Amino acid sequence: MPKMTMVQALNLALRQEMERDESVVVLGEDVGVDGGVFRVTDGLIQQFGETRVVDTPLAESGIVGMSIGMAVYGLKPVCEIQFSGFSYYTLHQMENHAARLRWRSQGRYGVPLVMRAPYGGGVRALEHHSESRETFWSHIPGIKMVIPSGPRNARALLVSAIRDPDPVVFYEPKALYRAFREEVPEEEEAMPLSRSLIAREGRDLTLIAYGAMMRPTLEAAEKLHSAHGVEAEVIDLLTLSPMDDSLLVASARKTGRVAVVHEAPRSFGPGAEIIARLVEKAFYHLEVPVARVTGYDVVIPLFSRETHYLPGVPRIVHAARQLLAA
Amino acid sequence: MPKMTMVQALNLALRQEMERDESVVVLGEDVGVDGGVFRVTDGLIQQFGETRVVDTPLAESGIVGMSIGMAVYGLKPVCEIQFSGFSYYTLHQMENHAARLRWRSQGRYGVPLVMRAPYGGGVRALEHHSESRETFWSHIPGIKMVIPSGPRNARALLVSAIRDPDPVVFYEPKALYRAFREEVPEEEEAMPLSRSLIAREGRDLTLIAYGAMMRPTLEAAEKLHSAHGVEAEVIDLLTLSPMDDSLLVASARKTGRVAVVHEAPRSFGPGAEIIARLVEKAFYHLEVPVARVTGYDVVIPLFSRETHYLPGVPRIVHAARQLLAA
Amino acid sequence: MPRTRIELADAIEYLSILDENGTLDRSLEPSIPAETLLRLHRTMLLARRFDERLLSLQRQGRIGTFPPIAGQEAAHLGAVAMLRPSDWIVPAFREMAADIWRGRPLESIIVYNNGFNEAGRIPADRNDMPISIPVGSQLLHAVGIAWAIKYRGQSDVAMTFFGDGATSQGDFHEALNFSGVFQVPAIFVCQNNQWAISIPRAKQTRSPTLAQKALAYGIAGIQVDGNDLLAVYAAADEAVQRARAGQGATLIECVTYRMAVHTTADDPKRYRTDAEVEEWRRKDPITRFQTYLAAKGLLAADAVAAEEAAVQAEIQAAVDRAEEQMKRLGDPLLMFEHAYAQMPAYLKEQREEFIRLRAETQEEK
Amino acid sequence: MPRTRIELADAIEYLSILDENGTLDRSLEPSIPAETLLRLHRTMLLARRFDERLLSLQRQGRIGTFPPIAGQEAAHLGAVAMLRPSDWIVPAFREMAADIWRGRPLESIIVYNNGFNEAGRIPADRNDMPISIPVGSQLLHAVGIAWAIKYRGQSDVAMTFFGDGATSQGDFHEALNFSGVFQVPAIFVCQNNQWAISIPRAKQTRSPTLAQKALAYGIAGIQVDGNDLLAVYAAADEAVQRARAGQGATLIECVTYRMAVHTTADDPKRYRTDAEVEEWRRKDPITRFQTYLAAKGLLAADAVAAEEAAVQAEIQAAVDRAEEQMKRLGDPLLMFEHAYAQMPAYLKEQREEFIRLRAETQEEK
Ligand SMILES: Cc1ncc(C[n+]2csc(CCOP(=O)(O)OP(=O)(O)O)c2C)c(N)n1
Ligand SMILES: Cc1ncc(C[n+]2csc(CCOP(=O)(O)OP(=O)(O)O)c2C)c(N)n1
Ligand SMILES: [Mg+2]
Ligand SMILES: [Mg+2]
Repeated sequence: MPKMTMVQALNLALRQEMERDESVVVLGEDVGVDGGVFRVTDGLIQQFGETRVVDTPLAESGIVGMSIGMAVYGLKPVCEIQFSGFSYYTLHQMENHAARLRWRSQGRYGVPLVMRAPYGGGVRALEHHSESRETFWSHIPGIKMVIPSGPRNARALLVSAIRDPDPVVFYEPKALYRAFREEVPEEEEAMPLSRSLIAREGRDLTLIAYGAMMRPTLEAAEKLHSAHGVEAEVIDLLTLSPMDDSLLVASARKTGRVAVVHEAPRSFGPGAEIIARLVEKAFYHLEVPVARVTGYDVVIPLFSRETHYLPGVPRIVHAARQLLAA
Repeated sequence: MPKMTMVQALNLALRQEMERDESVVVLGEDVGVDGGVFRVTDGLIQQFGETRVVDTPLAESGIVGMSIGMAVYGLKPVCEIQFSGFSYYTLHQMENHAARLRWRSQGRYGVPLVMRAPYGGGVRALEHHSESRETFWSHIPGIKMVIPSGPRNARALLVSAIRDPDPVVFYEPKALYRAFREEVPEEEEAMPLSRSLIAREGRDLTLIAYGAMMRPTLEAAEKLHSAHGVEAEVIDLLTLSPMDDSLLVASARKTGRVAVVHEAPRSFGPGAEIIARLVEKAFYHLEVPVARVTGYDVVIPLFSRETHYLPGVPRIVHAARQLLAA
Repeated sequence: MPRTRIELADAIEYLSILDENGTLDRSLEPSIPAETLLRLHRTMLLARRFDERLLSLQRQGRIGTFPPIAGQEAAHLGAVAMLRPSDWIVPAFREMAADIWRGRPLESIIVYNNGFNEAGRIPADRNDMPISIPVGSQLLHAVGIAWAIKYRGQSDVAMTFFGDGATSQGDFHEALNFSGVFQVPAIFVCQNNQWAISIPRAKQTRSPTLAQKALAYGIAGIQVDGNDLLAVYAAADEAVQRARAGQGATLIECVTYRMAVHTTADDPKRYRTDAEVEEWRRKDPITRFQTYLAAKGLLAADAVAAEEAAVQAEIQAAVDRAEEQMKRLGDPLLMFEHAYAQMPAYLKEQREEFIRLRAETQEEK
Repeated sequence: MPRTRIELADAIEYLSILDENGTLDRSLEPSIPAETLLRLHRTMLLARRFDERLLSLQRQGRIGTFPPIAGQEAAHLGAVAMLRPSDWIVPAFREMAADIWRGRPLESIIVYNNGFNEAGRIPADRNDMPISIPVGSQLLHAVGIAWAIKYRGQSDVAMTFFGDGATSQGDFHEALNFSGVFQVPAIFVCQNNQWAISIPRAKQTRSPTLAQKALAYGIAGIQVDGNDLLAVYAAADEAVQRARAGQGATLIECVTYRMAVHTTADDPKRYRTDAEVEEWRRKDPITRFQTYLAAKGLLAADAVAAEEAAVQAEIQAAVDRAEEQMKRLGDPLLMFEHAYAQMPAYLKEQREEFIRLRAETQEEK
């Protein structure tokens, strides 16, 4: 199997889905001739032409609103919002239309669009280029919110997102775009949405994370093992909404000690929902309060300070040890 | 003291603040000549003229974006979004600018705007006129999210919101606009933001709610008392963010049994954050899992079914009794 | 060329064919078969009377809030009259005559206005979108549909409707701009009814016409007398032909008037005078069209009364059918349907919780 | 009037004063004091050389990503040159020469580009907004500021900048429309540099000019040669006078060119030819202005070299000062500041948590 970066793996998913199904079209700012500012759509316009790989004017609500129309007609638009920090312009179209047209038309019109956007910090970028606001989309009934954590699952999840009959927000951890390579099969591979994964088994405590935070979380788990002899179970959420809480609950019941890790601001963030689910379904198994290792309730600082904002291995290890000490 | 509806009380707050401070200006769709579709701004244009009560073109992002400029200059714009279901158009301006200009300019420019919007169900309205999406705003660092629950606190909180140096989203429970009257003092009255209130004292369990849900929650508490001899403590959140969790925590520590009531969809809703706070700060006092009595994770149905969607007295009483039985 | 005037490629025109006195400009009269003319008349009349009936049902508390269309029948019906069934309509919420023309049963409109989601169902044989309440947002859907039509090599068009107020919305701009850049078969029909709730046209934008906004996008623009069904028809027909020929989008401003309330929650006395309404009443699109039909010998003096009676009977039958239908509606479990193509596990749990709670709270009572 | 052409109230003009060969149209030459002309030259030169220096600092990894301005100096500097200190500037992110003109120290630009929030501070004596990255959104702030200026009865103006790409954004539309309706003293300066990253001007919108978009809003619009400082100055001066006189807003399209990368993360070879860049290089705003100054006898042949040397010295001193300053920056606790006017309780707790964790994780190591 070839080793690929996440950018290459996403590109593979797009290319193969476009080959398989001519109703798949790609659109967004700079996705065509430029191949996307991160090169995720590189080469697609050469292969599929500008009728299927569409450079749009600079208008995010327009991109999503137009994608809704395309999807209603029967196409499968995969639109790119250049950075998730500009995706808020699309909230109206997503919440008031994409999420509801199936419901409003009582089943007649689905909206099988995918809205891709790079999210998160860690790449020394400008303001608005490092945010993590997946909560906005996760809270909307009718939307699916997916965040991969590595090249292989990014590819397999994007394939499923494209095939999904409902609107999917697909946030790509830009810090992982080129951070490492993984073997990714050339042949078709899809992974079901709304399923979480056990990324590492363990019995002493549970660490729940997703996206770019999977790496420090797994590293922290290794460190907990090597330095402290602790076996952390690590769960990769993959889909935030509709959330599959079965693994989270099972793991919490097993370990009784849980920390949630995300770079989004803490208050009203994904960690809160995870805690609520655990309280609802595993309360009597929890030995200690679930910990939140998260971004702070401030705007992520400009890049000279962003590592202080982002949860890193030391904070995760520390939280885990406190859970065990309690 | 005169008895007023919430609409009258809000109108009083606006009128008095405009009298007190000529930097307060009101703007939005139909707020002038029409006095607002719910008449909250009724009579203001007659008293203050159209330079201070501004009918705008139909453009929500425009209304908020312009308000940001006004606020930066030193005015105190109070803008109205006609229904909260159309406020998503403003998310970009709110998150990327209103919430950040103080930070971006390192203290030079605050954005003391208030974005008022009626929210919530219960008035047999059209689609998009019954939503409860306060989570969006509550998750944004730099924004304050306030929801009153009665005429008197609506007035006193709006006064504080207008005087506040930071951007405030002020969601008005439209189901309560004319539902009942309360004594509201003619003389100035303000209530601090970021403070919750004990609306009813009790020792057996804690019910946490806000906005339109305060009424069924208090009614449920009465019923629990009269029919079952149970003393429920009821907390009115008033400000969702930045959240004052001290009362919640104290009450949970006292009763050990807590239910959160909101009409927003359950997943990633305000209840999740409240549960997370209680787990962080009152975990060892919780006897049973915190219950969520909320809207379901669907679009609120058109009005013939909305009462089935909205939490009502029976569901709250039932949840409370289950908490006590557990 | 130091300081020179830039010549604009496109001209904006105003079109009127049948004026408010019923005078016809024969050189511009579109050729519409007699049968179609009569069906158009019948539909306008039906829509007008049904609108009135809905208003009285609302006042009696038998339906919820709704937006009347009176005065605007020609402005939207004239635009869809030449469309094929396979063409797409992307409405706002004030196009009832077009909706009826396209096949919407009257009872479905009543049931919808009574807050039952069932009546939002779009049947498989209609390529129309459900009504769209967020002002301005639906224009982009039309652009996407038109893009897809072109992509699939079809000759259909996507026609979308909106009001004067909608032209202020950012999505309006993005939609028209995209339509120009992508040269899609989209037709933007603005029902400029002079008011956006209480905001008069002049306060909505400072451009003297709405049609000239087309100049910002390099697409065709035309202003028409929106109470003149023939002018609306002619302008739309031209736009449809342009679109089918791959020559891009058109913005049509129909100058018309909302004769009734904005919605039943509105009180127009707060913002406009009776005199203004009276003035526009004289430009009524229906009476004007009747004059035309009469002059053409298509509508005898007593035919109007017969039509009125037939229309009223049709409405009464629909009201009866609606009330019959609604007896069988209301199962709350419907609210869990159509959120996703397949109900996710967590929603299934909530649905079960709902069923359980309903039973248990019943018991408690 | 059956089918008539609508006469547009406003005309859109094109303005050029000093053409690319340095030929001057004396009849249009604005009267700018010699001293100001020289300061403008100095600022353009400084901005150009500083831009080059930033690029090399970035390539050395000494600062982060930034958007170079080379080629666009006249297009934005010319527009602010006649403003008073009390006027407001609402920039996008490619107006560095204007920023310097208004008093921004060079070292602050370096420090900002090195990811330190401190350098975003706006001093109390400047009425300018910080740079705004979300394309198109800042125009509305200018409208709000202009509204407030008018409300307060001041004669100041609010001038905002944006690119050709920004004209597609819904907020552009809403801002221009509001400015027309409210007749505020706002000036919208579009630096049409032909590209929005890889999207050429022709794919951004189908309207032949951007200036004509003013017709959609009933405001004045003009297209100018954006590499001609005199033309930009004259057009802006006219707009400023119009605004101060209470006659409303103006859209100015400055036709210019981005000669360098979009940002340092961009590779223009993917989407444009060297030949195109070369062609525009011949229209360089600085050399053209130098020809003009020389012809006026204001800039002797050897004066340019002296200016170049002075500018480089100034830049070096700023780089040194920046590196000195940065040694004292970086305290992570700053991230908790300026979220609100007063730090809320919960944020204080998080700040304490941060301090505690920092200490404890240090220990653990
Ligand atoms: C985005 C949005 N903002 C506000 C509203 C509330 N609202 C409903 S209709 C309307 C006025 C619409 O005016 P216009 O576009 O002229 O259409 P008309 O009602 O005259 O047909 C307003 C403000 C809405 N539905 N959507
Ligand atoms: C709302 C938004 N969408 C996307 C981006 C990413 N982006 C930054 S600059 C740019 C192109 C801007 O083009 P233009 O307005 O012509 O300005 P220029 O860069 O040419 O100065 C894009 C797409 C952004 N910053 N903001
Ligand atoms: Mg209207
Ligand atoms: Mg540009």
